[in-house]
Amino acid sequence: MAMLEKTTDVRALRHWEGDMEADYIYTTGIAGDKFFKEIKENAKITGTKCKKCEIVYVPPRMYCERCFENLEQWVDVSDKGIVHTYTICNMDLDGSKMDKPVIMAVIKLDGMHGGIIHKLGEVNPENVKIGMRVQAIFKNKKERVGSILDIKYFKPVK
Amino acid sequence: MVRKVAVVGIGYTGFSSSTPDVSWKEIMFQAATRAYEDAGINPRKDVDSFITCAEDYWEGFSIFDEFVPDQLGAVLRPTCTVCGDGIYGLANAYMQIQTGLMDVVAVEAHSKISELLTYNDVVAFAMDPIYNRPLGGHPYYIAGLEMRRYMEETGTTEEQCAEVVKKNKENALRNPDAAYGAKMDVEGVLNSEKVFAPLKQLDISPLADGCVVMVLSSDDYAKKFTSKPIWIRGIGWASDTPWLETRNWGEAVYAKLSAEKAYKLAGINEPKKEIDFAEVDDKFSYKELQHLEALGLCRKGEAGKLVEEGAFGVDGILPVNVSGGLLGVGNTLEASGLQKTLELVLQLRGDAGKRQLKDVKTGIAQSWRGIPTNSGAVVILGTDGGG
Amino acid sequence: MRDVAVIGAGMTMFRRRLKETGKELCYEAAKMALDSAGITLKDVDNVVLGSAPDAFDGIHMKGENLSDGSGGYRKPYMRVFTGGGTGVFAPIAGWWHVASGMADICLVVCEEKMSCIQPHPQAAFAHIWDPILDRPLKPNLVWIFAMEMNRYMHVHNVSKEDIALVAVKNKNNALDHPCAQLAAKITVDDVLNSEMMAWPVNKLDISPPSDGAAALVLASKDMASKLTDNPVWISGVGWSIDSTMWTNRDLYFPEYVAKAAKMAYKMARIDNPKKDIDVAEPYDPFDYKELHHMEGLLLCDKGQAPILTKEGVTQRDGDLPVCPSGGLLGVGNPIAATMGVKACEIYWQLSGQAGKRQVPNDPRTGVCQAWGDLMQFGSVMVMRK
Amino acid sequence: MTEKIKHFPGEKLSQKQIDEGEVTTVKHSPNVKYAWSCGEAMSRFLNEMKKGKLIGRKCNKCGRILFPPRMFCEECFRPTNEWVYLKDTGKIMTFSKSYLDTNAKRIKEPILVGVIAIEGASENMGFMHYFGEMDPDEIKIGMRVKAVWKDEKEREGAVTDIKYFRPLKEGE
Repeated sequence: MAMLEKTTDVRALRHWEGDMEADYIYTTGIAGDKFFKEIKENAKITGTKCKKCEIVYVPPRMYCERCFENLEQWVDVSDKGIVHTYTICNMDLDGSKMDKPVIMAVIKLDGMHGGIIHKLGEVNPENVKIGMRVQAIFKNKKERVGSILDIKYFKPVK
Repeated sequence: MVRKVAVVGIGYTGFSSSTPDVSWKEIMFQAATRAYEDAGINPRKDVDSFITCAEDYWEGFSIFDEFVPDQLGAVLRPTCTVCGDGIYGLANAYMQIQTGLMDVVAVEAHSKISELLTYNDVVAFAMDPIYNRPLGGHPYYIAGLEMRRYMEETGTTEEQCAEVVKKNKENALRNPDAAYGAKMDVEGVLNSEKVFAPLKQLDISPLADGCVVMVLSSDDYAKKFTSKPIWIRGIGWASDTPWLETRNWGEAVYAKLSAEKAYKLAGINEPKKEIDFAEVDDKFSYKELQHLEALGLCRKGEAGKLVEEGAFGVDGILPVNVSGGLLGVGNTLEASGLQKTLELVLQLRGDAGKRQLKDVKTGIAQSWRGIPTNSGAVVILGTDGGG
Repeated sequence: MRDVAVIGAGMTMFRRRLKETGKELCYEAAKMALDSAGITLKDVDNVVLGSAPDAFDGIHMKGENLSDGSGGYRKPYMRVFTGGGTGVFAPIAGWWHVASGMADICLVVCEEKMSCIQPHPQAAFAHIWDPILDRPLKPNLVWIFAMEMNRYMHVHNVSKEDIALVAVKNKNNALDHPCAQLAAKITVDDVLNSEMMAWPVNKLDISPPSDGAAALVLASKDMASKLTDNPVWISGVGWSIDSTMWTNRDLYFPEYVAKAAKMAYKMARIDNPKKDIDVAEPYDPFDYKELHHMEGLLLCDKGQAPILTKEGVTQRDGDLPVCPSGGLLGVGNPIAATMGVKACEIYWQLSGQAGKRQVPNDPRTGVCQAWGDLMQFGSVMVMRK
Repeated sequence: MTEKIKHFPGEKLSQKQIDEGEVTTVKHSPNVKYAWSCGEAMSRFLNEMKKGKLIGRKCNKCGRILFPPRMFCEECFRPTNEWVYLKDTGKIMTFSKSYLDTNAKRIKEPILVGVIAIEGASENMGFMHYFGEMDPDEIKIGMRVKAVWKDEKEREGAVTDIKYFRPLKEGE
């Protein structure tokens, strides 16, 4: 279509392989660096508060996305909260079936606005419910590096 | 002064699961040739500005903009790339024409996604690198999270979502350009692999290649080009927070906001009454329902029941995704909004063949930029210019 | 067509590495621009983002990720991308948002975080080339500049010394820019004796990769008259792209810049740019590029830019000050965010806010330009007091 | 600067601060792979390279012979008409002597690289390639050069089927 000549021999059609790969290092930023250091040192989840909008952001932000105030008030947030929504993942990144389902969830920690994204653990998929109370399980201090993965997962509160 | 803007030319390739016979340049050349032919114009003389909608990683180039002009007739002309879906491209064309600086603008969007071998990884690469991406996994879990919350807040059922799949895939059987038309039953969807429960394999629109080019012009020029200008009555676009942590999981706020803008521009106060048919984003089955509610085409929580009752079928009160939607045509990523707009133009011109709707005057197309975004756009087209 | 004014601007430091995330950089520049315009985010109707390859920041669809930092929360938010041309193209897109009547106030934010890609942004530049024709030859980005510079030198018989004067001037000008990354007092010999990268390009001919962000506030005439008594008007915009096939073009002259410039001058009703332009900020990622672009902007005849430079005409106190900001060579080159030393600088110069960098000729009309893709894209904006 | 601006934000970091973990960071190396369809024009181009030939494509409207070939003429915006075999000789349009490799690593012996306008195609119709069998000081714009091909068995249908271009000898 639109061209005056097209091959009818499929063997003549070529493709060319390549990639767009590179290595990346992301700084966690002004707010993120403080957040992760608090997790790493003290296993404590912190947020920043916009007094004007009455919102506590977790992870903390250096600015309020709604009103653009600079956020300087840091608050401690509970490591417990409720499941706002969840999904049971049976497919892995490469499209293959997972050996064991992974449960991803949005967890609304007490005192925060919205909810953070993390995995649920120590629970069977069929027992997970929206509204269920869960709690963060941290890695041991010497294993913590200052990352969202310093939290292993969230498990149901007994 | 508000100028009236019309779609005066459309060109497109079909949509298919792969296109090994043409390069990305050649597929664009094909669609562009048809669009200019349809408008009856020579792009080297008659088009004032060219807009492509693309994202680098879909294409495999650090700066895709480089590889655009030649095959569109845009060499040494005002040309740019918009990092957005095709409706964003239409919005820029609309604004350029409104300034009076441009009279005729061509908008292009395509998908050559069959050439990306690691689609899942690239979608994951769009996630926040600090808080979300390290958790790993297939990024479509976000749709699973959203579907469950949407069902929770609205009472929508998995069966109702499956009805969307059945409707759209069957609609696609009447669209010769669709890649994934099929006879379906609801049980088939429900029994498909529970990939991100409650989201199942068949709730997900499969990827497709294809290209759409549209020529837009101001009203004084529109009369020159074609006997059937289809008017842009309203257009809008919006982004909600990009943070998964603060988004509203039950509601498509970006669609609501963009529709509000578009309705205002179109002078539409009662969309339910004034819109005859809709092409809304259905990258996932539940998204069609969530989007219909956000567009004000039904009340929140009502869409599931309505689809079950057949209200959104070809013969229903509001035909939705008659083209087959992305579930039936295929997900063409940045081209998906133009694919939907294309269906509006075909229907409003009366050129939709077997799937032609009767007596349609006003249609709405809506796009969402996909996982993990919280952005989208809306365009309203009509046979009458309106305001 | 509605009149569009610039009423505020902001920028961050340009540095090889900044601690802020991309979003945070956007926020800092945007907040500064809003503060300088005396408005808040609530007053903004639309947001336009300019950012160059996703491959720098390492985020696919990075425009989406950056939207909250740019002030796009629950607003119409649009990203445009024309390679290195983005830094002047984003404000052009902002212009059409306001000129069309779609927005009364449009915030334009440009960002680049090039330090994310390791070990060097070169890894991203490796993928700007045609995958079939060019990439198998394992090219380095500097090659195309070297080839273009060589062609320019060859056709006009320009010496490396003449070109080095641009680097000397701009790095010196940058001493007065508080955000500058590579400001220095250097000599022509320093440039010529700096490390040979790809002949004819030496290290000091090149601007450094940087992190940074910049922002502008654009307003309709009605809004501008309410908000400021010192607006600067966008009186002409132009952009143009040449063929992808860069190996089919004679690289000695940037035709695409000339096309864009003619479009902008026509709109601004400028018949004689050589006379009518008081201050210019052409894109200077390499020193010869300033000369190349002065010619493309029709500020002098072909081949004449090196002569004007030698005569001191382009110095800050010369008849035609060029890159009084210090340019990319002196302040830094965070690709799209170079809006800070192009469009923002012309705004500051024309509104008399450029402080130590203020050109003394009481400028009334200025032009800024950026350039991008495979030596292919030109964006030009003319501004008036 | 403006009276309202007192402070320019931006917190400078060194590579050392990152490497030594003074600030927290996240690392990622994405898996991003493609197989681009070459399409009609580039498939033929590559298949001819494998045979040791350069091929162009002619537009009968403007009369130009385009190289590298394409199925459409970007000037006339119409399909091109016919295939035309070209010579494997050409003229250097511009060049560089690069002391940087593809990753910006420093190298001692410069890579000689440039644009060669191919003979048999229209003016300026060139592509990028390496130069060889010449002294770095010898290379000049306007110099005529000839392709040095890989052995037929080694050719795979790629631009690198030409090893480099060498100076055209007198009488050649």
